Amino acid sequence: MSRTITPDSMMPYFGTVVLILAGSLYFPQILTFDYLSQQLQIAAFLGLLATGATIVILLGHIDLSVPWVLTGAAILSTALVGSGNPVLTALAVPAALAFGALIGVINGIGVAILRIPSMVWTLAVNSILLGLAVLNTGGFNPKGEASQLMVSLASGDVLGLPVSFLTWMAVSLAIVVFLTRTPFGRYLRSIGYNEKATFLSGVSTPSVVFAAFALAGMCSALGGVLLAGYANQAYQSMGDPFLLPTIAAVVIGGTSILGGRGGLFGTIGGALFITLLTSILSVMQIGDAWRSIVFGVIILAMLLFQTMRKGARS
Amino acid sequence: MLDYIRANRREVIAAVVLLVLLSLYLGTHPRGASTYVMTIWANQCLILGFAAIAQFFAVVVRGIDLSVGAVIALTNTLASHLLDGSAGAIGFGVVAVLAAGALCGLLNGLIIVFGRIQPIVVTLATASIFVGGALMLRPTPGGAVNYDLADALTLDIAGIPTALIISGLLVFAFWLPFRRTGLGLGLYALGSSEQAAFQSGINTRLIRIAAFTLAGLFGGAAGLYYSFVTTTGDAGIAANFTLNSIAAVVLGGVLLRGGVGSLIGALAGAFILKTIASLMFFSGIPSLAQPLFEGLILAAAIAIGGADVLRTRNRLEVFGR
Amino acid sequence: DTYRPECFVPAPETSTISYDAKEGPYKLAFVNGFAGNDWRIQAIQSAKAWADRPENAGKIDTFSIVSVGNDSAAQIAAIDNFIAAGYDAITFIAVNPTAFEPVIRRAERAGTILVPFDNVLDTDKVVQVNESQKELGALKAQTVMDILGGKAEKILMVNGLPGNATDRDRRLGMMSVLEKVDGLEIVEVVGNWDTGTSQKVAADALATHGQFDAVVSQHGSAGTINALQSAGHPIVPMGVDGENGVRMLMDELDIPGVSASQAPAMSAIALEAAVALLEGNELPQTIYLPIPQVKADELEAGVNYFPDLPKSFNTGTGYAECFPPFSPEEISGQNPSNT
Amino acid sequence: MTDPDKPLLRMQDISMHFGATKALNNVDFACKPSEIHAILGENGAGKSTLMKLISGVLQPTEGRIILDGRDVRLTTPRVAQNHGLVCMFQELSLVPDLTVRENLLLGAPGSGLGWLRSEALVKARDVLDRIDGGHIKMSARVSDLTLPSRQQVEIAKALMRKPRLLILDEATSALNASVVTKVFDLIRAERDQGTSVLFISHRFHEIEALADRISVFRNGKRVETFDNGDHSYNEIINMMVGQRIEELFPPKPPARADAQEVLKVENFSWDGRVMDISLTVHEGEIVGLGGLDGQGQGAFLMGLFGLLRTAEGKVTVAGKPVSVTSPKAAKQPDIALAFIPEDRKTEGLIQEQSILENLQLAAIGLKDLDASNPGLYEDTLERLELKHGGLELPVSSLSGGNQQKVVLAKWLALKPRCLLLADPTRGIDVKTKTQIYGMLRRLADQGTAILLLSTDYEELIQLCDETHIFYAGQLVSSMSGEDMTAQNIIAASLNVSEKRKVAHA
Ligand SMILES: Nc1ncnc2c1ncn2[C@@H]1O[C@H](COP(=O)(O)OP(=O)(O)OP(=O)(O)O)[C@@H](O)[C@H]1O
Ligand SMILES: Nc1ncnc2c1ncn2[C@@H]1O[C@H](COP(=O)(O)OP(=O)(O)OP(=O)(O)O)[C@@H](O)[C@H]1O
Ligand SMILES: [Mg+2]
Ligand SMILES: [Mg+2]
Repeated sequence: MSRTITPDSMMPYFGTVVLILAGSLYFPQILTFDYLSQQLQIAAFLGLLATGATIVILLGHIDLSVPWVLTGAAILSTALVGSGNPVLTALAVPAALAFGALIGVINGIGVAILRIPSMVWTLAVNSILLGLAVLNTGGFNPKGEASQLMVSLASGDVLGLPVSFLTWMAVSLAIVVFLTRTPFGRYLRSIGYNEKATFLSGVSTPSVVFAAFALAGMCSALGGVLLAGYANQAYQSMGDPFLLPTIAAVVIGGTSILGGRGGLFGTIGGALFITLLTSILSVMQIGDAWRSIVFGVIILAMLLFQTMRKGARS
Repeated sequence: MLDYIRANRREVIAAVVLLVLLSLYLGTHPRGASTYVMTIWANQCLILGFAAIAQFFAVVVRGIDLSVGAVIALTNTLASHLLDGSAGAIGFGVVAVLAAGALCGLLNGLIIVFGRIQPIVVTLATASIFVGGALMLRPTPGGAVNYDLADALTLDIAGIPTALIISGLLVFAFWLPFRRTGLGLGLYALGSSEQAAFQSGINTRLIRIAAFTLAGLFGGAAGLYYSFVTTTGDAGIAANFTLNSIAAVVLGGVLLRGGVGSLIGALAGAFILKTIASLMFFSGIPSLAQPLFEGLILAAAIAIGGADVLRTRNRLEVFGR
Repeated sequence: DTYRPECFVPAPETSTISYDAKEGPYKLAFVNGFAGNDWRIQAIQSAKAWADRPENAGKIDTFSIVSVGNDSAAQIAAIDNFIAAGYDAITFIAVNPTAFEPVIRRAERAGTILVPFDNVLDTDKVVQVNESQKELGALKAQTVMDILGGKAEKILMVNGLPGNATDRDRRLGMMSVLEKVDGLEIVEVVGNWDTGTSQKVAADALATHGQFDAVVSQHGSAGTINALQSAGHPIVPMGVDGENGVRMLMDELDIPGVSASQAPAMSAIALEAAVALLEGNELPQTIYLPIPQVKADELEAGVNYFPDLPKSFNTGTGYAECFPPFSPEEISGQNPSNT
Repeated sequence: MTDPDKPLLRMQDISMHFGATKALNNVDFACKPSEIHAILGENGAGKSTLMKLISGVLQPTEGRIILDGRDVRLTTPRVAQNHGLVCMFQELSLVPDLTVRENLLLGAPGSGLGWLRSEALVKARDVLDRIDGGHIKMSARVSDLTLPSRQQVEIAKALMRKPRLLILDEATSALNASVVTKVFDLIRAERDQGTSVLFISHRFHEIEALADRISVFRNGKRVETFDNGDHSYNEIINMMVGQRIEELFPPKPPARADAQEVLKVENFSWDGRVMDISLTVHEGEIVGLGGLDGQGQGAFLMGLFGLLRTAEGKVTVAGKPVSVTSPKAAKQPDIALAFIPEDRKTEGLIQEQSILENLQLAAIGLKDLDASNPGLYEDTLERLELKHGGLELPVSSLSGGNQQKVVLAKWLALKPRCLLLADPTRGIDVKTKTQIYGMLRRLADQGTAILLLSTDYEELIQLCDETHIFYAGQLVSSMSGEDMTAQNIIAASLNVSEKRKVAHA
């Protein structure tokens, strides 16, 4: 665990603090508990997705099927709840998670067995899921809504802290424990660095890849469940705006896009930072063009700062 | 001949897949293989073709360019301001648009090389900047492009679609000679083994910057050609092109690990991808099932390239390097 | 006078267009852009429902629908393909309003009638079907200002997708009303026509700007209402879109205001217009469909909103002035003759 | 210019530090014109580092490099090559995805980013032909070539650049004796035309045969430079390791009559590349696998470790028939195989991870084994005297020999019943070799079956109790005891052995 708290992974936390302080010069309300806890609530959606993405990126891969796994999970869970049947309602969240895991395994098969680059295989899986969602909505139009559980997961709070944030933290903690206390975590990073050597050390690398993608799929699905609970409905392409911010959150958190190096601690900071940055740019009512430019420049600046810090040291 | 096929197996598979899909498309098309139909097809294929070439130059040096779409959007919106008026102004406009693309790529390259950041991450950030620039140039779609020039480049010459002629020129007048230059060789060397390239006395920084500049240049070409086909500027086109360009190069047999593949493959991959989409027009597949079928065909086409793996006898071979 | 002006309402100062009549049955096509959102899916379903109705089915030889994604070059190619295949009329939702000049010329030469709708073109050469986006925006803004008695200090405006002409026009429509209000502070956020995003940005605006006197919003308004609710914001007048879920919330929470929408059933009107043109009728060049709107106090379950359907369902199932609106079953394609 | 006493290249007070590691420490070194200058030293002595400084891959932390009496700054390999300093690297500088022709042209003199000039290829072709590389096609992809062929191409590539100073850093490690002879002839010819040569090898007889002068390095310092022949073999070894090495190879115990069979392989075949191999390893035995590179012996080892699909045959470990389908299955306690792959850098270790993490990788996840218990590795590491700056440092901070020790320790922690070693001592210095040999012998005594693939016939003769020679996928000859002579092994490797002729007659 201590190894995951590196200077790189601290960067987004500093960035977040700077953002809050700088933003509060324009809007003192930014320093209020309400605003900040709201950011924690919203960051949880991105954070859960980024948690899954971190696992896959540590493995040296990337998962571009996040948007429609999220959407699919949201549609599935709300459809089950919408059926009105209490059993199906109770099954909504587990079913969504199972769906995420299933898609994860399909991703894993393409990547680990067929050896297709994850970047294109997950992209293809994403478009198949889109196709299924379109076909499905055309077919029977399930009446959908979020269950009480989903709503409270997304919008409830405990002692003033948003439940979504607590859920995110709980999931992160569970995964951190899983990554540090079980062979899986070691295998994951080892594969990220060097899959061949890991395989030759007697590790069943395909199962690790399956498990990693399945975990990531479950994280995306949980994100979808929460988002459906937040908006109290599911809708098509609800996941599309999340794809690139998810990757940005992971790399800003100091996880190497090449695999192996990094961890969830940084990702949490990355998700907080990206959420806050988006929010502040939004409330400052900067024009669309500038919003986009400032977003890019700040991310670039963070990354350059990370490498410059390393450069200065060596 | 057999040796050639074996050495260029990936490109050959891509070409065969393309031919099959194209004949399916022409077979289902009520109008059949006419100049008009071929022109329509070739035009949109070539736009993605340029985008795929842009992606190819990034991928061949073991990078990924997530800003391809953004560069296309930026240059397309720029073109919608510059490609109308006198012949001189238009000529300047064409050069300026291509230069703008190259400049974007150069910026990517400089940050990647001197900032020592992974290309995928750099271009993720610069994409956002370029889209911002495009939105500034065209807050909403609009502008105009000289119709005569647009027609000249998007219709046909003596019954042959201009887009196919351009594709041919790209291959024979640009790529094949380019492949015989130090730069062309250096790109592959860098992508295949940076250490070996460096120890062989190659200026790896320069080559990497050049690769991304070329990526930007071809992104600019895609934006330019997009302007000719649509005669307008639109800042909202970025997202599709980026991911499609990656899918296209993979379909065309370019390995994302760098060092393998060719511009011809990238072009073929782009043509395949667009032909898959075109197949839907007269396929008779129910409209709401079309996206699913598109996704399935894409997955199948990608998996064909991966099927090789199942034949390997040595489990270590699948790991590559 | 143009054909059926109660339905094909001419836009102010528009010209008229007619073509030589053609013998039916006709080959028709609908070229959609992106398929993966609820509105577009419903537009496809509405078009199919229209084609399945017996009074229309007899006039149709072939009816094809394709979705090409957010790429105007692909859309141009699709239209060109249908022109090349000898289709009589093509309706489409333009990915980009200015990209179709050359296609229009080619269609003209081939004798194919183009009828863009929803996202229309910046041209006067073809008949296009839409609601006036400026009017739609203005209607929402005007309604809330009327409820407030013309006075307000702070209003929240949730915009749609940046860089889109429809978004631009709706915003301009809203601004045309709001700018005239003295001392009004307008807080604009970008909701991307997406419920979740709208909810996020509205929540941020509420946390940083405090209370608003009214809210005007584009597609995705359910998110905006959710945000208001969870911030404990008092009920204020709202001008919102027409998704099922929004109307449910409006009725449930007694939110004053108006729900006015771009109806996906517009796809059917475009086909109706295309057939009218093929039959030789004269139509206005720009048709502004009557905006389907429901004032808050007129909301009624089962009539203008449907608690049994998904919240993302778009309530705009038709334009009563043109033909009986589709029933939800018709739209969801539950009838067997379904291609 | 060719004043024989005026050095071509002088390095003055050169230091090279990698973080805390002092790879070179105030080294003075000179190379005269027209001489073959051998560099000797243990693994990690700093030889490669020195070469990298000369060839512009690295820049020294301190010190001057003087060429023809003038200070030069060798900022990139390009600059060095322009000065005529050409290096054949230990990690080959060939690009795997390009063809031989393209590799030769890559960065060749006169071709920048513009049009490639292929005149110099004539020279390369000539060099290839002269060192038995006639079979290497210009259009072949380098990744399809065997390691020896690649080394041949690398030699051609270096000579094609008309070097004034040619550096060969373990350039011939994979070549067989007859090719090496031809390479040496070529190098001598170059020397006679005025080229200086720096030559690094761990094979002492090569140095003896080729060098004019010898410099010995130890711990980042040059210990001494002398003419070839001035010192005996033993003296030189002592200079290298700083202590006396009495015996390189441990004594062979006498064969035990009652020795149990530990590993038995019957009729092992795979894909037409390994055919019908049967062999047995008894308790206390080390069995060698020899032959020219790529005759199927490597594939055979991989097959035993479950790396080959569609492999056929029967394998028995400690009396129980086993079926090994993957490395994971192979390492389970009921089978307990261990495989030390040939390429330790990319297959045996994960360079970016720490030494400790690498040690644990095979053991974690195994039942009844606590991978985090340092005691599992301590014994092996102590016996092999791993030199390291801390187990938490990345394994890449170790020199090759020490990396090999980590690979061994990682697998020995699992107490394997059967150890498969693919050329474990390639490029490893004398002292480390001694330690590894001793270790292997001890393991054999304790009942571990050891299969040792080696390209070094000394090793087969001195260490192994029995040796099987592979040729074209077949086991063409098995020898033990007195039969194991250099002549017999070489003859069998080339498949001209007397025995075989008899068998066919
Ligand atoms: N890039 C590097 N980073 C860190 N340490 C290094 C680096 N290169 C070399 N070293 C260290 O410098 C020392 C000298 O290494 P060098 O490669 O010169 O040894 P060598 O004499 O060539 O050994 P060998 O006989 O195994 O080839 C070693 O301890 C090695 O670990
Ligand atoms: N650029 C580098 N970055 C990091 N480590 C390096 C680098 N170059 C060399 N090293 C490390 O320095 C050590 C010594 O290098 P060298 O290549 O000489 O090893 P070696 O002992 O010769 O290996 P072998 O015995 O396999 O030939 C190795 O551990 C190597 O990984
Ligand atoms: Mg060395
Ligand atoms: Mg060595």
